[in-house]
Amino acid sequence: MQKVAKLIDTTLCIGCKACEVACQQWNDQEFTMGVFNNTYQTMPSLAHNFWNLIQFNELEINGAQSWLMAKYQCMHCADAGCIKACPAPGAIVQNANGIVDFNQDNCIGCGYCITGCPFDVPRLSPTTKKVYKCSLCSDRVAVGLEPSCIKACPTSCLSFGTRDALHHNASKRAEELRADGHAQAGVYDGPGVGGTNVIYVLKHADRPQDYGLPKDPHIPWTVSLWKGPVKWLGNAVFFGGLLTALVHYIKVGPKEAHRDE
Amino acid sequence: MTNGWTDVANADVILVMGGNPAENHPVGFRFVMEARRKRKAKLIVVDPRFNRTAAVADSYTPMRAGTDIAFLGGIIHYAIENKLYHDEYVRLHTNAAFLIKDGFDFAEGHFSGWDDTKKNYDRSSWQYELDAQGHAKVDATLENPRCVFQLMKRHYARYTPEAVANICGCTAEEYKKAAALICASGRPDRSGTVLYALGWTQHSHAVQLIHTAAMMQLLLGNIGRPGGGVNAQRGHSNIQGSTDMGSWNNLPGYLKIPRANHQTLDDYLKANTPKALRPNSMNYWGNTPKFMTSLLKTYYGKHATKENGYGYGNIPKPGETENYGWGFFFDKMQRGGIEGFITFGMNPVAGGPNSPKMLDALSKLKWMVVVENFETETASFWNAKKLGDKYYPTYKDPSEIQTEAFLLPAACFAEKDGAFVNSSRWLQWKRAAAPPPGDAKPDQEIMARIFLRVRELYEKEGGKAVQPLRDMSWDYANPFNPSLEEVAREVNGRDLTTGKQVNGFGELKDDGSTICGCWIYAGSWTENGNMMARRGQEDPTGLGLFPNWSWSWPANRRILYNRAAEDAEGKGWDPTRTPIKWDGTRWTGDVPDYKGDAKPTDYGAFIMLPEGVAKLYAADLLEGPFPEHYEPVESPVQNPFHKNVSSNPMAPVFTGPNDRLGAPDKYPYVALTYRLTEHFHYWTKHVASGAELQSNFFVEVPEELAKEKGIKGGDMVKVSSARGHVEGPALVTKRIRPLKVEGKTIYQVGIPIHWGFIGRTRGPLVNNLTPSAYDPNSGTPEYKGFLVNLEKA
Amino acid sequence: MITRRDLIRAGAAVTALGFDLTPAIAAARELKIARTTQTNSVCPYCAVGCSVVIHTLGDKSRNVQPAVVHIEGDPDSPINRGTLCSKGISLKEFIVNDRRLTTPLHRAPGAAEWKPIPWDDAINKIARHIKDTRDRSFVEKDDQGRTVNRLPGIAMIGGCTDTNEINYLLSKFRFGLGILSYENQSRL
Amino acid sequence: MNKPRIERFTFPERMTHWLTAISFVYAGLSGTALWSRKMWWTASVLGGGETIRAWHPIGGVVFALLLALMFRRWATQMKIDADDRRWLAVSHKYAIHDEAGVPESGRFNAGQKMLFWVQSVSAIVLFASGIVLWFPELMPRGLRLIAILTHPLAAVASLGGIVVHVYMTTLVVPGALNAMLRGWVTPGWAASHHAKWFRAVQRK
Repeated sequence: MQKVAKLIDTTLCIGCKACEVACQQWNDQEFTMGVFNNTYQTMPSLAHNFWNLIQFNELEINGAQSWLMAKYQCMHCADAGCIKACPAPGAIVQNANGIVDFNQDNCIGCGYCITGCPFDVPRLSPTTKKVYKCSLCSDRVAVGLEPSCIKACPTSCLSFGTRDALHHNASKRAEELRADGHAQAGVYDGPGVGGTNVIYVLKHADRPQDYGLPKDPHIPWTVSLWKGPVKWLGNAVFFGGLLTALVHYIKVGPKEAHRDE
Repeated sequence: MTNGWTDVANADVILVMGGNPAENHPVGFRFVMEARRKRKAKLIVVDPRFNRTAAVADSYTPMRAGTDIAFLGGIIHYAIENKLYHDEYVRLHTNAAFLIKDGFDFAEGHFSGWDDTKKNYDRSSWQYELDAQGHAKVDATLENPRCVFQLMKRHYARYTPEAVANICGCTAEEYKKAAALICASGRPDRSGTVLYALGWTQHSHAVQLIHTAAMMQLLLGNIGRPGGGVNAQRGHSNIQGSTDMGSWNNLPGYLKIPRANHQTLDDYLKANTPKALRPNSMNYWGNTPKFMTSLLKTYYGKHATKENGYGYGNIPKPGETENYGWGFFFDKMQRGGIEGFITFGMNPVAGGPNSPKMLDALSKLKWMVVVENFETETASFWNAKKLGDKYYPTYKDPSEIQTEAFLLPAACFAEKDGAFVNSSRWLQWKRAAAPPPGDAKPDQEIMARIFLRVRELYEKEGGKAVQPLRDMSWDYANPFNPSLEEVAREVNGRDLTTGKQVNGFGELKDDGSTICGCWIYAGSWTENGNMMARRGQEDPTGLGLFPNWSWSWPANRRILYNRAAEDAEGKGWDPTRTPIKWDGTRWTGDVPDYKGDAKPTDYGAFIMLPEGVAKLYAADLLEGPFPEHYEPVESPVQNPFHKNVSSNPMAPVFTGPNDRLGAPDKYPYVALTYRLTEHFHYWTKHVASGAELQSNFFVEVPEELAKEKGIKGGDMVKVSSARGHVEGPALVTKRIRPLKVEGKTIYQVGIPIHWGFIGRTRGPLVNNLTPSAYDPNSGTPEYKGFLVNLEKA
Repeated sequence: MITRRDLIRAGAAVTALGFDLTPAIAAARELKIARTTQTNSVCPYCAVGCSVVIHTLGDKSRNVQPAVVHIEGDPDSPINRGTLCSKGISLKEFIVNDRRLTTPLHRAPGAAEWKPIPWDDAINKIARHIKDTRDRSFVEKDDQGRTVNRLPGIAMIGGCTDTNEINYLLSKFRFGLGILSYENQSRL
Repeated sequence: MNKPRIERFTFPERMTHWLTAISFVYAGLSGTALWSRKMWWTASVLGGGETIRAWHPIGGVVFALLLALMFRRWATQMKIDADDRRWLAVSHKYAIHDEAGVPESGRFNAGQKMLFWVQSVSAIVLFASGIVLWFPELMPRGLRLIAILTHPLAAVASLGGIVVHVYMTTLVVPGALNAMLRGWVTPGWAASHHAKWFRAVQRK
C-alpha cells in the first residue's frame, strides 16, 4: 500500500491558523482561552485538545527582519518513537498507509509515548488520562478525503498525497528556492526516524530550530537502550537466574543443616 | 475591485499597501502566492508594520501611517523621471493630453480657487479647456505646459525619493528599491496589481490616496489588464453589495441622491446626466434617465406615472450642500437632533470613531432599535458605565438615560438565502441551511413587519406625509416576510410590457415600461433563472475569469475597463494576457467593457467616463484634481511640503465635547488600529475559536520605545489619546521600526481592534482613542495615524 | 479473520470474569459527516466571498430539526477551492453559539436591564415610535418652499453583512419613511 | 515432639517482609506488562492496562515505603564487616556447600546483606524514576528520558536479586522459608547457617 504524506511548504505559510482551527473543528475539540506571551502564537505548545500549532519566531536572518511561521504536529515517523515506547498493544498503530494513529480505547495513559517521541508531540489529557495527537484525520483519509488541515490551508502551504509524489514536489520546490537564491533551502523529513510522513520545505534548512523543529530528530537513546539492550539484560538476568537455579539445584542440591543437636 | 481575486494570479508585480491580505483576506491571498510561484511575481509590502504579509514578501518598506500619498506621488515622479511609465497606454487611454484652463495652479498647499473664509474651493479654474462643441481640447504631443501630463509632472516634481523618505520615514535607498520594483510593471508585457483595504480608506485624505494609486496604475499601464487594476479587498461579506444599494448620498446603482434644488425628474436628469467631453466618448452614464426612471418605477409601481415624474417627488431630498453622512448625523444626534435610531447588524459604539462620542450621542435618543445576532456594545450602550469597566467613569448611569431600546434577535447568514457581493463584484447566491435559533427571525421579516405596521398606523390615524409611505411598493406574495428570491427578481428588473425579466441594463427604458431595482444588477436573474447561483467551473480564457460561476456586475464582466488591455488596434499589450480579443467583427473573451461589435477605434476605452479615457486629473474631487500629501488631522510633524496647510483643508471639522484633538507634545506617538487574522471585526469575540486564537487585547510597541519606557513584553501599558484610553499588555516587537521624519525619531504604536465590553473575550474598545476626523469625499474616519501617549500602567 | 466486533466480544467475556476492563468508551472513528445534509452558502465575514458547505443534522426528513454540525470550504468555488481561513472554518461556532439572541428584548427608559418582550409588542411599540417621531419631525417643504419629503428625526445604519435583497428592501424602507441619514459599514 | 525453637524473625519483621514481598510481586508483575508487550497478559490478569497504569505506581510506592521500614529496622545489622568481605571472597565455595573456610555468619550472611543493599539502592532508584514516570505531564523531558532508562535498569537489578533470594530461601536452605513465615528456627539450623548469631543468642 502506498504511504500517504503531508507536505508543508513553509515558504507559503502566512500564519493564518486555518489549519489549527480546522483541526479543532473536525476533531470536535473544545476551545480554551489562549495565553498572551508576547507573540502571535496561540498556544505555548501542543495540548491534548490542540494537535496542530503554528509556531511563530521573530528573528533577524542575515540582518533582515524575518518572521518564520511553521505548522507543528505529529510527524507520523516511519520509525516511530511513540510506538517503540508504548507498552499497550493496539494503543498506537501504524497503518499500512503510514499514518501513526492513537487508539484511545487501548491507551493506558502511561505517557511513555510522550517521552519516546523525538518531536515532543503526544499529550496526556488530565480528564480522560489518555494520550492524544494528530491522527492525520485517519477517518477522512480512510474514505478518500484529505485531512482537514490540508483542506483548509488557503495558500496551499499544505498539500496531501502519496509520500513519493510529495517527496518529489518537495525536492523540486527546494531546488526552485535554491535557484531563486536561497542557498540553504532544503527538505526536512527526519531521516533519523526512518523518514517522516510529514515533509517540510524550509528556506533555511540549515536552521530547522528557528522553525521550532528539532535539528536532528531521532528516537531518544535512553528509549532505544531500554527497548534494546536493557530488555535483553533483563531477560538474561531473569531467565538466566532461573536456569542457573535449576542447574544448581539438580547438581548441588539444598544445603543441609549439618549441626543438628 | 476593478479586477478580482482570481485575477491576482495573473500579476507580475503585486503592491500590497494599505492592506494586509495575508492576515485579513487569507483565502484571497492564495492568488498572490500563486502568482509568486507560477509567474515569479514580486510581492512588495509597504506598511507601518512588518506584518504577516510582509513576512512572505520580496520587499518590505516601512512607512509612517498617513503618508501614502507622498509614497505613491513619489512613484509617479520616479516613473516619469526614469521613463518607466507605459507611454503608449498613457497617450491612448488617459486624459494626459487634455488641456486645463489657464487659471489652474497649486501653491503653498492650496490649489487655485481656495476661499479662506468659506474654507472651500471654487473649482471653476480646474476645468478642461473646451472647444466650440463642448469637447475638451487636447495636445497629442503632451508638450503643452497646460496639458495634464505636464501639469502632473510639475506637481509631483517635489516628490523626490529624498523628500518622500523624509515624509514617510524610510530611507531614500529603501524607497528607490521599492519604486524600481513597482515600476517594473510599466512594461507592456508585464502587469502589476495593487491590493489595498482599510489602510488606505481610513484617512482624512482617503479618496485622493486611492486616486493616486489609480494614477500610478494608469501611468504604468495596468488598468484593465489581467493581473492589474486597483483592487479594494474590502472588509465585510456584502460591503460591496450594500454600497451598490446606496447610502445617504446614493440611490441603488450609484445614482446620485436628488437634491432639493432639483425639484422635478427633468431637473435631476439634466443635472446628473453627463455630456461627452470627446467626440469618441461613449459616455455610458448618458443612459442615466433609463436607470433612474426604471428605479423609480420599481419603487412606486402604479403610483409612478410620467406625469408625476414616476414618483420622483416622494424621494427625500437633502439641501444642496447638506451632508447626512455618518460623522454629521452622529454629531447631530449628540446635539439632540435625532429621536430615533435603527441599526440592522451594525455596532457603531465599537466600530465607529470616538466611542465616547458614540455613547453620548446614543444616550440622547428617545428610542433605538438594534437587530442583531448577538448582544452588542451599541445595544447595551446604556450600561457602558458598568460594563465598560474603567473606560467610561463619567458616563451616565442607566437611570439617567431615557432611551427606550429594543434588541431584536435576527437570523444569521446560514439561516437566510440571498446574495452577497464579494470584492470581485461577484454576486454569489447562498441558501438557508437551518432555521434561526429560538424566536429569532430573518431581517426581511422584522423590517417588513415594522414597515407594514407603520403604514397601517398611518392608514388608521392619518399623519404627516402619508403619500411617500403609501406609494412605496411592497406587493410581495407574502408582504410580511418577502421571499428574497422574489426581491432578487425585482432587483434584476423586468419589462412591464412583456412581463419578462430583463437580460441586462441595455434593455432598460426611460418611459416607465421597465422596472429595475439596481441597474448594475440587471442580468442577475433573467428568464434563464438565478444567474447568481450558477456553479460553472469553465475558464475558457485561462485567465481565471470563470464566467459561469455566480454572476458579476456589471453585465457579468470580470475585469473592468478590459478594453484598456489592448492598444489602438485592439491588440493586447501582452498577447498572452488579453482579456478581450477583436476578431474583426466582434469582441470575444470576457464581457467587453465596450460595445460588443464596435471597432477598436470607434470609442475611447473608458466608456463610463465622459472623457472616454481614464482620468489622471480629476476635477470632481473636493480637495483638488491632483492628490497632494496632507498630514493626518493629528500628526507628529507639520507637513514638510507646506507647513501652513498641514492637513487636508477640506476635511470636516466637528466641535462637540468629545471632538478633542491632541498635539504631539502631549501625545507624541503615531497610532494605527487594525485587524488580526484570528478575528473578524467585533463578531468573533463572541465565538469560541476567536477567543482561543487571540484571547487578549494587546498593544504592539516598538522595541526601542519599550526600552526607553522600561516596558517588557507582557507589561500592562496605557495608551491614551485626547478622546480616551485603552489598557492592555504590551507586545514588544522589532516589527514596528522607529522612523526618521524631519530629523525626528517617530515611534508608531499598533493597536488591534476586535475587543469590547461584551463578548466571550473582552477588552477595551480601541475606538476610545480614534478622532472624529473624516475624509471629505467619502466620509470615512481616520483610524490610521492619530496621536497617542503610551505609558506603563 | 478477527473483526473488531469479535475483539469487543472477547473483551466482554474477559471482563465478565472480572479481569480485563478494557472500556469501549471511544467509538471507532467514523466519518462524522457521512450522512449529513449539505447546503451551499457563502461565508459572512470578509469580502473574499468564500463558498462554504454547511452540514446539518439529518436528511431533511419531516421529523428532523436541522442543526449545523460542521462547516467546510466548497471545493467547487474558484475563489476558495475548498480552503477557508481560521474564522471561516469555525463558522459553526458562530451559528451554534450560546450567546446568540433568541428572543426580543426591551429596555425601558431609565431601566438597568433587558427584559424579554413578545414580538408583537415589540413591533407595535417600535412602529408607534417611528410614527410619532415621523409626525413630529418630517419636513415636507424646506424653508425655501421646495418639496423635500425628508425625515431628519430618524437615522438608520446597517446592511453590509446582509444580502443585497435585504439592502434593497432597506432602501425601500428608508425612502418610504423619508430617512436620509442612512449609512453602512462601507463608510467605516 | 518438643524441639527447642529459636526466634529468628519477630512478628513485625515478618509482616513487613511479606507485605513488601506482595507489593513487590504486584509491582513486578504489572511492571512486566509495561516492560514488554509480550508480557501484556499480566496486565489482562491484573485487570487491564488502565488498571495497572493506575495501580502499578501505587504498588511501587507501597513497596518503597515498606522497604524503607525494613531498612530502618535492619540497616544497622546489614553493615558489611571484615568477615563478610572474606565470605564474599569465597562465596563460590558457599554455593557448592563446601563451607570449609567460609567464615561463619551473624544474623545475616554477606549474601543476604548484599541482597538488602541491592534492594535498597534499587528501590530508591525505582521510587525516584517511578515518580517521574507516574506524572509525565509534570516532568521535564530530560528527567523523563533518564527515568525511562533507569527505572527498568533498577528493576532488572532488583529482580535479579529477588530471583536468587527466592531460590535460596525456598529450595537451597530448607527452614529458611519457615523462619520468615512462622518466625522460628531450630538451634541446629541456626548453628549451621548463622553460627555467630546462634552463639550470640545462646549467650543471652
